[in-house]
Amino acid sequence: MPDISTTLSGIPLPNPVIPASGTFGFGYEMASWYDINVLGGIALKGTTQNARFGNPTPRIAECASGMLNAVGLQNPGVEAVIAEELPKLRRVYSGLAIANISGFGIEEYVYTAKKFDEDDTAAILEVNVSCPNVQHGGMAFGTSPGAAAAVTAAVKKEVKKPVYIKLSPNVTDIAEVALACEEAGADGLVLINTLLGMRIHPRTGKPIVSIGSCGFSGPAIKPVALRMVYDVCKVVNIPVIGVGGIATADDVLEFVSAGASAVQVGSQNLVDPFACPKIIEELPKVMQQYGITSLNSIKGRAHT
Amino acid sequence: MPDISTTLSGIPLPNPVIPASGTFGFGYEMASWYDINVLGGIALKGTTQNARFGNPTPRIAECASGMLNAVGLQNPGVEAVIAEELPKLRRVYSGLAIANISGFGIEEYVYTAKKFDEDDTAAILEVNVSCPNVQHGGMAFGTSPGAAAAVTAAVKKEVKKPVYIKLSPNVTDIAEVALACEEAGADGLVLINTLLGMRIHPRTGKPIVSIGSCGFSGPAIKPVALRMVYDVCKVVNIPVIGVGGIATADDVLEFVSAGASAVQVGSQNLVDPFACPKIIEELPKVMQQYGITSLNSIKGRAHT
Amino acid sequence: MTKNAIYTIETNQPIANDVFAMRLAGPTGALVAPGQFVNILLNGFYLRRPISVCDWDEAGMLLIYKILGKGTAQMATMQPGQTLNLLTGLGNGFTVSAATGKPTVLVGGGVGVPPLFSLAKQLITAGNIPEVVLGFRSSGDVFYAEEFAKLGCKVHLATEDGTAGTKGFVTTALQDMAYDYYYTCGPNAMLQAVHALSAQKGAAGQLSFEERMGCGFGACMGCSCHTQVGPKRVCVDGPVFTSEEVVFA
Amino acid sequence: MTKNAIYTIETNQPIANDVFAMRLAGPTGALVAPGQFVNILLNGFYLRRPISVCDWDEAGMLLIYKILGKGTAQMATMQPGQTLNLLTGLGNGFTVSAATGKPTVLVGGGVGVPPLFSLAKQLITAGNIPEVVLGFRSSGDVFYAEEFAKLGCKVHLATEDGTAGTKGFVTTALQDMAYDYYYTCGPNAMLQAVHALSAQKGAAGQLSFEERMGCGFGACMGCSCHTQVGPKRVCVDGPVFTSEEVVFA
Repeated sequence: MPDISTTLSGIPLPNPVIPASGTFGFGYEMASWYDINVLGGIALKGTTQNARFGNPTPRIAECASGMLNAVGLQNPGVEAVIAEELPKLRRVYSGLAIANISGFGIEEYVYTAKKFDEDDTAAILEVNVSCPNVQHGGMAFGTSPGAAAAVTAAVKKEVKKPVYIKLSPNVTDIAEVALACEEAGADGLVLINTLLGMRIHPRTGKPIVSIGSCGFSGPAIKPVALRMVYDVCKVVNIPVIGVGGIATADDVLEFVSAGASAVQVGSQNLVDPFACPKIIEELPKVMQQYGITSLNSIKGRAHT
Repeated sequence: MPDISTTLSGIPLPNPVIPASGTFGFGYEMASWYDINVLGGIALKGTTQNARFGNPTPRIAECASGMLNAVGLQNPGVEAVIAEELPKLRRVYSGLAIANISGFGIEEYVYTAKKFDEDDTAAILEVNVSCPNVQHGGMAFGTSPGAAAAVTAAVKKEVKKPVYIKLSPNVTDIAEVALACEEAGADGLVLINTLLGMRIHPRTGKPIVSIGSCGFSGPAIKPVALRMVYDVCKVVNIPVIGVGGIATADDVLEFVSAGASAVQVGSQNLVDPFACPKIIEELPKVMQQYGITSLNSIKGRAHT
Repeated sequence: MTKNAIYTIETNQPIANDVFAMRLAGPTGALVAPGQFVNILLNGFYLRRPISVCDWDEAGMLLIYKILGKGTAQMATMQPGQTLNLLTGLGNGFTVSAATGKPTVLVGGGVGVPPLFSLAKQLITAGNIPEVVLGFRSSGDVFYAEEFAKLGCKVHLATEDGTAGTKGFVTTALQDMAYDYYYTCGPNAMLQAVHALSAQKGAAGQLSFEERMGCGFGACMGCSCHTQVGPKRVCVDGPVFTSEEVVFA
Repeated sequence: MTKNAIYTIETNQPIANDVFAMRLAGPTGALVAPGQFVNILLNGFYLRRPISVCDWDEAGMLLIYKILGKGTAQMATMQPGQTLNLLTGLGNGFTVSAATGKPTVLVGGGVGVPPLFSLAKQLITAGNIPEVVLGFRSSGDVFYAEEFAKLGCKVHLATEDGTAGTKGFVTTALQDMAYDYYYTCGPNAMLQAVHALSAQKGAAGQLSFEERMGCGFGACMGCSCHTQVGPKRVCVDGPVFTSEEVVFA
């Protein structure tokens, strides 16, 4: 069978399929659906220094081939995550965990990153400079190359684990932001976070989601994500995790061809809780059908 | 019945539905499907100073709820358009025609705009600073507030007809570009042009469309378009024509609620040649059902 | 334990204005309490549609749903023999035993009525025959009043325009009733009114909430709400919350 | 005159490896020449699928299509009684009269074969019985060789692996044949080879092209090609071009 293994910063993954942050909680609850150890990794729910309820409801709206969300980083705060959530995950899962670190200022990113660095559970720190659903901070760091680089450098200085920066697509030139993060010491990149989108109720004329503009995801945004992964992989030398509308094994092959070392599956988990294991099962079959012997052999082939 | 009329720079439109440039040719061929005088207006095929074949094929790919295109401004050049295409349109159509002016430099924009200004057919000049499918010029003008303003000012100086600038969504802050165009004298704005997207063939690993990244449109991008129209209408005082994934009367109401004075229907024309007349027929019915008496009464209501 | 399976439509009939009853054949082992819901995948729509389960047996389940948008409008056009992909056994459902030995009332408003039906059956099986208060906008919207009566429940009907039963809201009918425990499902404003009135009467109960959901099984935090014991997810921690823990904004 | 209408599937059967014949009932008044095509809307896919018309009569039309992706794979699962939304009467089609009085050959490769069938019938009606050269990859891919023979045409079959007919390409079979006029439809490389070989023989003809299309009716310029007389759109100016006007890249 074709080889679907991959690596991220020297960490071996049995396959490239990772549920994206915010679509899989802290992982352990999904163990009631299937053995989550089949996953390539798990990106944990976005965590901040302090507990957050997030935004008022309605937080969700539907669009053509996608959805809007405005959860707004609901989480119990990093101490509670480490004390209460991660032990539950470790009990049922031994694979790669990726902590997702969100915040509203550089000190907070550093604080939360250090906590995850000191805990044993997560092997990669994913720093989210691209959350569109909070008023201050979040995306502001991801839309400026300088600010993204500053967060990267500050976190890198204080932690030992590999640091991956999760980038915003709501920019004129994502490759410029990616390069700035690489130069600031990022070990890898994750892209794309959600686009900014909106829906308005045609009868009432008011935005459907409480905060108006918010995160837009799903298969609808895949062409944008793939274009950006392609553009970033053209210029950086660090590993890229591709994310944005991935729902099938073919989608995985598109992103790996664009240069991604692994992928994250987001919205599709919400529609089909078995999306990830299905893709993992399909991937080697589809590769065999296409005459592809290993993921590694096709990584970035769209550029040649 | 509810009042679906609107105005653009003092020009009355029987309804707000305008086929978008590049999805309706020069209009007259569609007269074999239905009486195109039912339309609110027609945005003509993008026209450049000189004839262009455009990009090699394949120029088209499909995505979830949308499509990619890389036509690349194929057109016979402004002199041929005015001499050969516009007379054919005038023979079958007496409504509002909007010339779409594309180019690779400020002089070219001005040259082409002056030609359309001198001809009687088009009443509005839509200056496209946002074509993603050509290598130089095009989108480069639309991703910089300064460059967009420079094109606007240069064209405005030389023409009498209202000048609308068609904006690119591939920017960090579209409101900033919109404001720059307004300050430079734009009479109106059209947004959004296509997003930049890509598809890769999962078996061969090569981009499906000849030039790789290219224009992404269709219902998939509607939430992005609506968000941007909302953001722009919040800050400008000139009329905005909303475009991006519009396929139903409900979609029209979403964009008008966000502040649009009229809308353009793009990709949907390619899937359903009757898309525009269907929407025009549906619109007053849907408004009546929702208790909306006139489009004018709900313009921008999402902001209140 | 939640499950994913394919169900075959046996019947799909209108029973009131824009309200349909759909009987589905397929596995129901995942349903363990009245008040749970299913999440339905529809062709051409990205997110599933959550619908509460009205009743079920070993062979299938009954869903009662209202046309509220394009998705449910499409559901209403589906024919017997067509299939649907469901996530089932979602949500906590009502705790039947909590009402044991207490005079009990069920209060339903509009599409909040269906989950109370299997609840009524289970309460009766447990020896507790509840009174039932049903609220609708108008007579054409009324459904299941007779079905509850056939179970042996005393049914109090209220319509906003007075075209059937008492004119007014469920609370109009509820005001003069005596009960120690209640179960209620309906629009948020109704839940809040029932909660307040019952608190005056010293009655405790369980309230089933509606919220726009992303997944329906706890993954996305799309449907979070505040409670006395911190944030909860309507889809997995609810949709049923006790009168002690609910917080109204 | 192009039309938009709903058609009902009468039959949808495999006739070769991944190749299906679908008979549709519905209006065919928009079809005026062999070699025209229809553009089919499929549930869950944004763009239509262009498929050439193999044959038609007053009651309906026959389409032969190959599974080339997810859209055509879905088409292959459709059942008699289901309906399809078609744009029909698209493209210019072949000009039958151009071959009058000339020894004529039809050259088809793979899914380029179907439109030649109604062309053969019309040529025969006009008193011109063409010879037919059909090329496929392998014996399992062959279809319609017998159907052309039944019309009275002499059929030359070529397969790349030699498992049926001559081993080689259509040009292998065509090389030794004498003809003054040709009609051809198939992959671009085949069209180019047939064009070159025929030019050597002094034969003119008509070539039908394939291209990825946006709309199929001339609005989007997605399928433009170069010709001796300037840029043309494959969907409305073609798909059939004369041997004099074609340009190969």
